[in-house]
Amino acid sequence: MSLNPESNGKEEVRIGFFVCHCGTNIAGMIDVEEVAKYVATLPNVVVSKDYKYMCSDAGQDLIVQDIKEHRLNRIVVAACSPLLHERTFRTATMRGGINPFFCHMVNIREHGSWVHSEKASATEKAKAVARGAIGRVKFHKPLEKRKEPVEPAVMVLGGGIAGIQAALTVANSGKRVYLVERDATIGGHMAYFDKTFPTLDCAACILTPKMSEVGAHPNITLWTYSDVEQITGYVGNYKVRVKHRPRYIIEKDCVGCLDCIDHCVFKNGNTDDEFNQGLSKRKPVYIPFPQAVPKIVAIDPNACDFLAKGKCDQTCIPSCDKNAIDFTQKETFDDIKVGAIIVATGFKTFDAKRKPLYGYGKHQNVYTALEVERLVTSSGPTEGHVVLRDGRTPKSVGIVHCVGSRDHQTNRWCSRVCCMYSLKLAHLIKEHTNAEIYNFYIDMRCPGKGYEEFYERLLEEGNHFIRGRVAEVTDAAQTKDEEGKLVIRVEDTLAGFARRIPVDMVVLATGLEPREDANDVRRMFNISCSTEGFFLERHPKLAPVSTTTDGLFLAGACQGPKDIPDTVAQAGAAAAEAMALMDAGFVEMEPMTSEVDELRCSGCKTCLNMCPYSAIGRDDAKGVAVINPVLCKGCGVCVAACPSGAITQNLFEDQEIFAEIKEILAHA
Amino acid sequence: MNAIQREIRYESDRDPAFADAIRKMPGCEAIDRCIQCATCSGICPVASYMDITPRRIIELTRSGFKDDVLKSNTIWICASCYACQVECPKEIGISDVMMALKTKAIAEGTYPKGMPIPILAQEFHDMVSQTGRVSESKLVQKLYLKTNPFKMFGLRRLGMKLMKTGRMSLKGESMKRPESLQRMLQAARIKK
Amino acid sequence: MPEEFEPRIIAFFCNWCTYTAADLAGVSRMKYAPTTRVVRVMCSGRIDPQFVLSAFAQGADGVLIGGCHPGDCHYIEGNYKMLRRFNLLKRMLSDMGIEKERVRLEWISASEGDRVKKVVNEMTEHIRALGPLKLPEAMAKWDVEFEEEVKEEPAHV
Amino acid sequence: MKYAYFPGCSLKSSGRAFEESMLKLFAHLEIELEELDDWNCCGATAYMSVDETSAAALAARNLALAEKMALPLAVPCAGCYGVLRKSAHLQKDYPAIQKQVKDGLTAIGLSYTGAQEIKHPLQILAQDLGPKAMRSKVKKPLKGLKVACYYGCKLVRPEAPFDNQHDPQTMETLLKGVGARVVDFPMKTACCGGSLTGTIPDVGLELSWAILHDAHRREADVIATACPLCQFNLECYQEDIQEKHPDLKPIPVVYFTQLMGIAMGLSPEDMALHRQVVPLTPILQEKGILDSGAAKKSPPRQEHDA
Repeated sequence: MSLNPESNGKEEVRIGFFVCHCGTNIAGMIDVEEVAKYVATLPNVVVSKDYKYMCSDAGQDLIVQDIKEHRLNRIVVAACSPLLHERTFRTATMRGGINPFFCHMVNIREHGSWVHSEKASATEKAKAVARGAIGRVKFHKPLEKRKEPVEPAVMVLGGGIAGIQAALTVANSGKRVYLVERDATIGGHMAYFDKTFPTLDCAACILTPKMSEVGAHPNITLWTYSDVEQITGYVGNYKVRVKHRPRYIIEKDCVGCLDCIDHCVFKNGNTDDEFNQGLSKRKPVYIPFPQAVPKIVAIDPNACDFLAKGKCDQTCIPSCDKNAIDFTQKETFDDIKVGAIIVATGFKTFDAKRKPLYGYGKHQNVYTALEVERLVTSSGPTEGHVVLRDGRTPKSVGIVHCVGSRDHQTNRWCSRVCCMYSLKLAHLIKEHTNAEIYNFYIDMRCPGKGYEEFYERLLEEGNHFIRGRVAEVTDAAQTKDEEGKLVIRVEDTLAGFARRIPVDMVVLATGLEPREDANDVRRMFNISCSTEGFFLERHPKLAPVSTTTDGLFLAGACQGPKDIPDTVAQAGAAAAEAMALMDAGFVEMEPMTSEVDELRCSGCKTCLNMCPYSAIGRDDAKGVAVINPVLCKGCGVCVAACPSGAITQNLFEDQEIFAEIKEILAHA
Repeated sequence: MNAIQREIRYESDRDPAFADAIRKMPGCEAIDRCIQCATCSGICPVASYMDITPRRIIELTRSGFKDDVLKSNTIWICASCYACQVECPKEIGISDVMMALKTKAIAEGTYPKGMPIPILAQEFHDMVSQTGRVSESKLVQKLYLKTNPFKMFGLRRLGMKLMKTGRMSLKGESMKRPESLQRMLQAARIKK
Repeated sequence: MPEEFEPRIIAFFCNWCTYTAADLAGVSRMKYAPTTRVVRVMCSGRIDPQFVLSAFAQGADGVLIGGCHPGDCHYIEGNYKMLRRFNLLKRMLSDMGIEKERVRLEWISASEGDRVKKVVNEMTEHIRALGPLKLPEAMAKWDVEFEEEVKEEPAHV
Repeated sequence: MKYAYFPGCSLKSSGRAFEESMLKLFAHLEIELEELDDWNCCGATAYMSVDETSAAALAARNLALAEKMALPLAVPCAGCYGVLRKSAHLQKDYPAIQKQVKDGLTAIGLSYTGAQEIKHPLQILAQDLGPKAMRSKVKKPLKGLKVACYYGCKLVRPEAPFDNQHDPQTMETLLKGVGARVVDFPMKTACCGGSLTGTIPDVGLELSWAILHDAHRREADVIATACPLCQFNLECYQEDIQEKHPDLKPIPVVYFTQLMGIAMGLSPEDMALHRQVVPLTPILQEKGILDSGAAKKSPPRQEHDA
């Protein structure tokens, strides 16, 4: 492996150099003609020219013709970031008839013209990095992108509306879908709602048909009460181990007749019903809500006396004529192979107790918005009657916006949906109780289709809208008509004075935030998160549903607060991206993997534990290390660790990088 | 009937130097982050007695409407209880801004006529700079002599109670060596 | 005023985090000193200490290494390997008389464009204060001295 | 357990009951307090509103004196507690102010490194000493006495160094430890009026009324405080408040140290109950905590001690 480029294979190195104006983006701050003229003087450079738009068809054709005309065997393009157009120029190089990896890009826009303010030094820097590339490209070798088959199956994590929509879209294209949901049923947060804004469609009417479609769909394997235990592999070939938590019910036998619930030893509920936000109780054997999919009961190990304390008459067992109850069930696992994964794990609402001055958890009549969703819905604990915990119907209700949001002490971001759902709740409460409704807001954010009209409708219904963030909800009454009420202290900024408004009921419009285990999920799937903790998309505009990990897509509020219309649209997009991957049938793997040169390898095993993907094994017969190209992800950590320099990483070989450094620093 | 007057402000009425001066005072750096949400006015125990609410004071200050701010009684009614600063969702040092405005008003003598608090502050400052201690009764006497002597008469009921319970001493309090305090204060003063 | 010394800094940026952050700084039109020349690697763990030595030997005045925050590495733990090598390298460089401030390791995530600007500007100032390293010239001088030494003593047989 | 002690001006005049009861209580609990030699007034908010840098130096002198004694500094008056902490913050966060304070202190041979610990008696009793040590000393548990614990602003704002900012419980824990019953009191950190009560009564008295009114609504027998200014504003103006709020019934306002002392069997005189404008003794007798004849004729009102 001599350093002399000429002897690298027989043919002499002939380089074509193209520097792009990019309109004025580059030419505005870098003298591109000067760079082209300078590079022409460098050894092995046969063609050196500048062009207005290298990434245009005309620009690419320039490369193709010059390769043919001047028998070029190396191409260097100085333009924008390789992360943007490396693929474009490699394709053009291939069309010219030479191996695409003989093309190398130099970033003189994002790292050059856009970030410098002085033409001379920017041009000097452009020349240096161009010179580096010229030095480097001599050592490039022909490489082939490895094609890997894509498993025609998708795993969707999370069974909320995002997961449901993505699963259905993919399943309808004939592909296999594994929908993994942590709770006992799919439906997510949307299942709690009575109506949805702005059209006041009943949430159940638009959600339950989709849920039953998922339940019945031949292509969807639905696993509820399940989590992802472990994931290995890479795009097109993910191996996922799914853990099924014991339901103590034999799923295939249970028909959802619910007799076991009636015969449970507990005559009425003995533990908080999470679905009803704790407003009512449920038994240890339960079904979250009547339209649950799958319509299978589950036994809560903490609430069931037999499971928790080991002694109970177990009156439930004989009541089930399908004898589907099985207390001996243990955790089971399933190992599946999928080509793509869609993460749709959703969000958590802000814990209102973190704003003590609003008195949630202290004053009985302070509710969170989710609790009120359960109060207004007819299938809720109060059959839709909005009543306080002491049975009274409220005559005045205060809805507090931005609870936990737009606040440096809790969540800095606006949660985007609270203004709209507060309007919806105001309408529903008014409809059920005809009470005086007050909404306290900082900015009324109603940007969607039909949103502003919905706000207008609420105004015309005679609800009070007070612009001012509520400072405190207190029961320290100061006048007769404040006794027995919750007093809201606020400055009505539009009217220009402070107000004390006594109400019977306070509703806190809590914002959206990442789930507690977002960090664990993030680390398991190797995706990064933004500063707030939501999962980070590859690019907010150019790739909003994909992540930096190929084959892994995002949908719904796990990527950031959003309402149902945006969530469904994003779920469709994620499904489309996954299907594109599977329809292509194969995926091209970047060739930057590493190889061991057996002659140099001393078998010292330093590299073995370097590899996080255990792609390096040891051939005991020859006493040398061996790298499995399928598992190698091309990070190059082992290359730098090898004491005898026996490992090389394609496209990032030591000699290429040494040459690049040497040329960058070489004087003109 | 309120007199009909035209109320419009021109950019020339703004004094950006005033706004910048306040921004440089300790704790007042973040006033530009304010979204006028009014949590400060809502939580303030005395906002309802102020002619300009704390929220509007922040807006007027950062825009540089110096006269409106320094003529208002807001900064004097503010009792520095820090409730607004603690609750502000944008973590703006609102109490520090009120304190900075007090300092500016006292320094420039631009406070509403008859407002006792700046006079109390000055008297307090002078007494402590001299003796190193505060003698409550002497301070109250000095304040009322400067503001309205007749009201002193109203204090006799309170004075009697304090005398009866031994909580009123007419003796002037002082440090043993106040001159050491004065030397320190002199050395700490900004070298002009 | 003597013509101001423009430091030349070789910046090894990892493809997934710091290189992307530098792109973001570009897209956001942030301005910073034109002193860095970026060499892209797939992971900061790929950076062989010899690259840093070679950069100094060829005339670089400073070397900046950018990687993902611990726990965020696209290849799970490449940055930890870099941290280990970096600590050893830093001690070795100072033993060889190269000031500590001339080589710097920064964790910069894909969304931290402003940190790229801050770090580059800061490092440029530090190195401008230290002045040029001029290792190639020094080496040339040492070669000459070595030649003379050898000439004076007859080779021991 | 030994502390340097910074009384502050109020504790030498209108707030004397706080100093007297605290000194006796701490002695009874074998906590040693050594008053700073020739301390100076902390400046309160008044001095700061005239000149912030000198105010920082003023307070820093006391911190420097305490640092010389190498003892944590006990600061009972909440007002002084807030000002001393603010001076420490200003010096830490603003180098310009730190430099000037340093110049000032060096001119009189003092120095302040920023390490000085500033502690309130509530913190000392609840955290340093701890409830167990006091449980054995309770002689007359305050059975049946319903107390509203009032903290005011400076102990919890701008930050709460030793307790929850919105719902502090230190005083409740201490008083429950000596047998009292505490009422839920959401206005425990509301502003008492501060310097407004003496200067703009129309505003100050309303704030005090709101607190007294809510204490009655919660059926409290007595309000316990930990700051001389709060005690003064809440207790001494009740008659003036009644002019605008005739329905306001008088309610004694005491220092928590007085209640704890009584519970540990210390005499009403030691606990300076004779300093009350609204007497507490009758309520204690009615609850059987003090036997009826106990409170002798109140001792002569010495003008003030040395």
